[in-house]
Amino acid sequence: MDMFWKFIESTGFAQMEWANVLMILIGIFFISLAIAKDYEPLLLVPIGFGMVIGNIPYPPNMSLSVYDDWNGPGGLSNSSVLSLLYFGVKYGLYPPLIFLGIGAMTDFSTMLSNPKLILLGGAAQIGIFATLIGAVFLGFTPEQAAAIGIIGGADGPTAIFLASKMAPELLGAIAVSAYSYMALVPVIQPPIMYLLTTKAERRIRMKPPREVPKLERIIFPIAAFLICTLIAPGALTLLGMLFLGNLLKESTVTERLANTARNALIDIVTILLGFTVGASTQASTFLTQQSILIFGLGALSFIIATAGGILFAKFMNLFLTDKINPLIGAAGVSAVPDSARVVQAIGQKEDAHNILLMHAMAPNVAGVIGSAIAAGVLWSVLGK
Amino acid sequence: MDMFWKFIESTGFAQMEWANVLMILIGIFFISLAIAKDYEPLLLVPIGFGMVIGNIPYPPNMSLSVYDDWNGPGGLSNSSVLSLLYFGVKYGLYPPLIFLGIGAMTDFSTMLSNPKLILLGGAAQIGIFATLIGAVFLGFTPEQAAAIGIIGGADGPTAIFLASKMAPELLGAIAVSAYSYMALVPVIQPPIMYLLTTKAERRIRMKPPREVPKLERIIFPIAAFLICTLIAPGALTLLGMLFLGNLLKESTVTERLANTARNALIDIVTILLGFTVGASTQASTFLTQQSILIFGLGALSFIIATAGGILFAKFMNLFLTDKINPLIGAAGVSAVPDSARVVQAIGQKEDAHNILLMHAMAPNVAGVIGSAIAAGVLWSVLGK
Amino acid sequence: MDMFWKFIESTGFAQMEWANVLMILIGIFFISLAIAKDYEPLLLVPIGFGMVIGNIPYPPNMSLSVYDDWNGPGGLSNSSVLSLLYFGVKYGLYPPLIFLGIGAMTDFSTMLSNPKLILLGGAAQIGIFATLIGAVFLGFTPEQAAAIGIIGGADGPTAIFLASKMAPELLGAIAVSAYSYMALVPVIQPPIMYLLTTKAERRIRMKPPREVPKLERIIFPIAAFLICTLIAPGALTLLGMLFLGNLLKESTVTERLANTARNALIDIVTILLGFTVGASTQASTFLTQQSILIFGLGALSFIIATAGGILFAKFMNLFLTDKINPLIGAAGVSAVPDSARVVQAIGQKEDAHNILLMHAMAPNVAGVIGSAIAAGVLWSVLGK
Amino acid sequence: MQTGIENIIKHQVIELSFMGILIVFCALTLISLFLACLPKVLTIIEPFLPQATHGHQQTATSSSDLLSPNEDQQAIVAAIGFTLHHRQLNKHT
Amino acid sequence: MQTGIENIIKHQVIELSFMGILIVFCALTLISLFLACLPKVLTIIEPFLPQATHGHQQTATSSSDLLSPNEDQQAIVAAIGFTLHHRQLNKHT
Amino acid sequence: MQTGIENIIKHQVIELSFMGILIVFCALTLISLFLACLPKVLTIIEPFLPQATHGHQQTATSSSDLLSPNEDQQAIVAAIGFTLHHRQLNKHT
Ligand code: NA
Ligand code: NA
Ligand code: NA
Repeated sequence: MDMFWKFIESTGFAQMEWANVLMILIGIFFISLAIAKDYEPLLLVPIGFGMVIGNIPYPPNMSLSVYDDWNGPGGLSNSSVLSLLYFGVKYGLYPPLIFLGIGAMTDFSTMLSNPKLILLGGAAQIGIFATLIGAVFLGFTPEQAAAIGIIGGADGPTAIFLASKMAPELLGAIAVSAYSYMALVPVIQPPIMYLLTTKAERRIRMKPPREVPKLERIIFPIAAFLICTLIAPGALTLLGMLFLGNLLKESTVTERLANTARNALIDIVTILLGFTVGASTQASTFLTQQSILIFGLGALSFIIATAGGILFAKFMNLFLTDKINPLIGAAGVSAVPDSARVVQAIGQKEDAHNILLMHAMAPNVAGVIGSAIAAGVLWSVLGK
Repeated sequence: MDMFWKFIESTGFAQMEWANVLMILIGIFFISLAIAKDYEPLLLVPIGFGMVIGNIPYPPNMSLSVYDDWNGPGGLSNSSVLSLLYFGVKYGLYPPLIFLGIGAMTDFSTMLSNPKLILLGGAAQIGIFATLIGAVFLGFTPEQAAAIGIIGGADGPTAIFLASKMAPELLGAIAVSAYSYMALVPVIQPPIMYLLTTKAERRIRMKPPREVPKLERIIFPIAAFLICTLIAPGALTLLGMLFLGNLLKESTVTERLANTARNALIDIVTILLGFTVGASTQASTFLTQQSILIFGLGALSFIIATAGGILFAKFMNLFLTDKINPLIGAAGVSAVPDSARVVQAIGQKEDAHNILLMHAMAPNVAGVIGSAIAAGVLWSVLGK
Repeated sequence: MDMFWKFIESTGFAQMEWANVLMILIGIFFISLAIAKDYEPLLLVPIGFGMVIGNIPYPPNMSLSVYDDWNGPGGLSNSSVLSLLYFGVKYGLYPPLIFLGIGAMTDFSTMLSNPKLILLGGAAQIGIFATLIGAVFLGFTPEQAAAIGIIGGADGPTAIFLASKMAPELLGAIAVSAYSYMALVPVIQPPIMYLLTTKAERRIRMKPPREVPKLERIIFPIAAFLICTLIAPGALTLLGMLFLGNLLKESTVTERLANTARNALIDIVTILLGFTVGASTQASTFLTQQSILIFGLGALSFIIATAGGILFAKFMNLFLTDKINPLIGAAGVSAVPDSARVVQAIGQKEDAHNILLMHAMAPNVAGVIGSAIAAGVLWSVLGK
Repeated sequence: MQTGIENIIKHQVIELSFMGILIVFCALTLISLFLACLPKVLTIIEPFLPQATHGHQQTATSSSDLLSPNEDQQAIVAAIGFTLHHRQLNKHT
Repeated sequence: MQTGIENIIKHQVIELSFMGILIVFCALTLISLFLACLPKVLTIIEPFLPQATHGHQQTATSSSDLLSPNEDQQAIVAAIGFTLHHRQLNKHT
Repeated sequence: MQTGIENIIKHQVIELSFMGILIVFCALTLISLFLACLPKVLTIIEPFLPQATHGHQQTATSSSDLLSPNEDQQAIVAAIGFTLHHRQLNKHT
């Protein structure tokens, strides 16, 4: 009967705390949101299920969570499978692999066709730095603040990569916050877009982009990589992979590699990353005051970034004869391609025949590059 | 000429022992069985070829086998490629990844359509516990006995996972035994099925399963995961991956992830697992009296499990108005989907128009869950 | 302003050296060659881009290169992503996985149909051993010389595998040299082929190969593996994977595994291997006198190998009634399938209706086996 | 060396086995009951559930490139559809 | 515990942020300028560039086995093409 | 620093190379001989070999889900077949 009681004590029912129940419900909510609303399902489903997994209580003598790793007693042979899979998050291995796949699926040609739109992808990064200041104001260390600010970059892999290097203790909260707001882009951005633009501005039509020759598309990833990393070497890993992926795609002679990078490889890494990041949100480490602050700062970051992009577009219009539709500035936050779709949807409400999607893709992908550079700068200045 | 003799001494011919020859022949026999009889070829071919690889003798100063790892002299730089690939077996990494793929390819809807059949998947687990008692009787430690008993669960990944945690020294024998009997399901089960059922019972027809709505299929993996792991937290890793895979499949918004999980990912892991498990059967560590006992106990385990499923189905029939065809109880051992096919084949011999396959799939997949729970319980009670 | 200057000092522009510029240009040249001339693009594009990545200067306090690994201060948490991906090169993990995929895509049936052509794949290995002697003559240690000699085997994975075991300090130069010459096969081989053959010889037509039954194709990988590794156990890892892949292909019951091995798996590993090997060519470690010698010896190795194959074919013709077209001896170097294509092209120049491709594939794939055996012998005799 | 019955008693494996099979059954029975109730519960709840909206079906990792295979497939399906339709027509005329 | 303004001053985060956004803009502006010039430069250089030759399009890792999918696709495209062509013909006759 | 001939003699690399190429040839010759004999041996043995049975072709990792692509392909092939057949018919009529 001893054995029976020992087992009963080991069950989850016996050890469950309300905080775990709350986290499990949040996980289920994420899954529901992904399925019902189709908000970033490729990440919210694994993250949500990971949150459920990570909050099942288990007896202290077992190794089951992402934190029961080889640094604990027993070394490797006592480390959990989840901790081994979490290796790729903890040491920043998964984000560059995802960027490889994203590079292999991203078509930069609308950006190449109208290079001035790239600046919009820079303006939206103001959200990162404003949030950084805010986070330091609230008492976070500069390293933590940098990792929190990058949420406004609206690129999950970049946020996870920087957090793993600068503030591993906040990684779970930052990752979940980043992906939550990326999923909520269709909810967060429209009010700001209406607030900062006039009806006339939203109806501006832009010239269709020109056809970009193959040679330009091949030269771009190499040249852009050199420019970015000579200025900000800290962006080398993320941008190296992003532009390698893009070169594999555009060179056409390595099509089979690009194809695997944007299918099997990115899918495998996405599952493992999403699910282990979710599983890292154990209530005991996740439900803290810091996490709540991070969520607040994350929202702020997204709002400032969106506003920054739109206002900069209006600023550029002061000097341009071919006006930019300022809505596409909002796509500079990245959250590819959701925010570009939001731009398209709002633009079409004003003028059903105005196709903004392809124009919005330019700042959208430029925003990915911009955030990676910002992460590189922050890492090289603040990193040990 | 020194060098020449040194080389001659290093060749396999010079160091070959009869035990190695025997193991190589067994490996070739496995491959032949897989190809000629189509018995579990996805595992028997890699395992069989792995047995051949693992039994080629090599000079002691070289690092070639799965056992020449980073714990030996020379550390990482002296560890063999095979030992690096064996990492995923040794630390239980491959089985959950295979379960992820299995979850993404398994259709639980016949089980959802007739939930009482789930109990048949529980009854078959009696084979695990009976064998556990038998193994302790024969002198194995309780930890070893638990790992041996799980052979009767008829799920290779579960057996390897538990063996890696509880009795790593027996892993090779347990894995080979588990997959051998899973391959031999069409040979082992029919006599027991005829012995324990009457002709009338074998002719019982069952109502066609109802169509299961999408929402039920989405809720199932989450709810089943919570129920199982709150009761048996030790099953968290295997069932977490199984149900994550199934959620990716059923949510439909993550179809591309499910697709990669059940194709590229499971294939890669299956090759690496099969081949390194095979290569771990070096004659010197494999051809022991213990291995022979394990094979005997494994057979016993399968027989008891099959009988348990059938007899429990007959027991349930005492209380049911819509009778169950007791043959489908045999599918409760899992060995998905081979044992369900055996049920179908035998059912059709008695009544050519009786389609039992879909009914048999219910206890079949329930057996996978049942074995994982059993493994979880054994791990949490007996694990250090 | 301190911070600003600190950042400026950290930029690549500030730290760039001419040697880095040179390496970046070489990388871009490799990419151009791959795209414009279609020379081994699957490797030259990732290697070329890796060379660009590996030569971006970065401040010493950051961990970015493949050499900033867990052996440095800070351990794992201070190791770069590139160093983690380079693990598979450093410990010889990637080459066998590539061989698995190559095995799963190689059709050995022309070789099975005309077994005497296998000897041509042996004769071409003379390039390996001649170069080994040359390298020792030039002052390399025997271990280094062996790794350099294997460049003449014209199999990238074999060269990287042996270099990682015998001369890790030369790995970058050897890998880049091997792939460069493999890419340049259509430039290097033709002059030698014209020099050593008469017009009449180049016009020799060979009997069409017979259809090889399935059973022979299944037995071949197992038998060939046993013969090779019982003689040279050091070839176990490479040939084990090559023949496992081929068995998965030929058994037909494991088609889905073969398919994944020759697509998703080999593509993922090819990207990671190519790109990290490229990134290991930092100017400071790569631009040495040794590297120049290695390139010279590599060229020598290819030339001798090509000549060896052709001359041995002419030697065999002395005893044969059905003459061999000596051009196909050149395909014995492997560099699959480029050198076989060169044979076909040159043969067709002399006689537009002479189809040599399928005959050339026999020594071509035999050359892969031959080089792996040579590597095994060198490793077992010279390895510690 | 002590084998047999002694070992079984000493390690309490009978109790363990009994408990084990009990827990397995307990969990599977709970799942079984849950699934038996689920359809009824859903029928009651369903009217209150939000409808799935699929306004923006693409996500970060599914750019336009990924669409091409689908478009190909649609083209194929279209061709097949037409072929079959054509066959039908031919039968009737 | 010191929060707020003091922290911001102590850690120089205003300067950091200003520098950060400046560098981001600097890099993106350079890319933008480069891309703006690229087409003109290429027009001048292009006549001097070698033409891409595709003499041996297959590489070590793409044996004949890998060709079959493409061939399949070509067959499919051919079938579709024929189907569509046929439909056109029918319309005109 | 001793280079050249001395090194070669000291490290016995001539012997090593000779042995190396010998072993490579030895292994390849054995494979060659084995393959040369194989067809004859198989002709003798074949009558005694069991026939391959493919009673249950699916395995644990190939559920019904995996079948759909194949079915798609079959449908495509059927459509192509029909199209081509149709074309033939048209030619003859
Ligand atoms: Na961004
Ligand atoms: Na089972
Ligand atoms: Na070779």
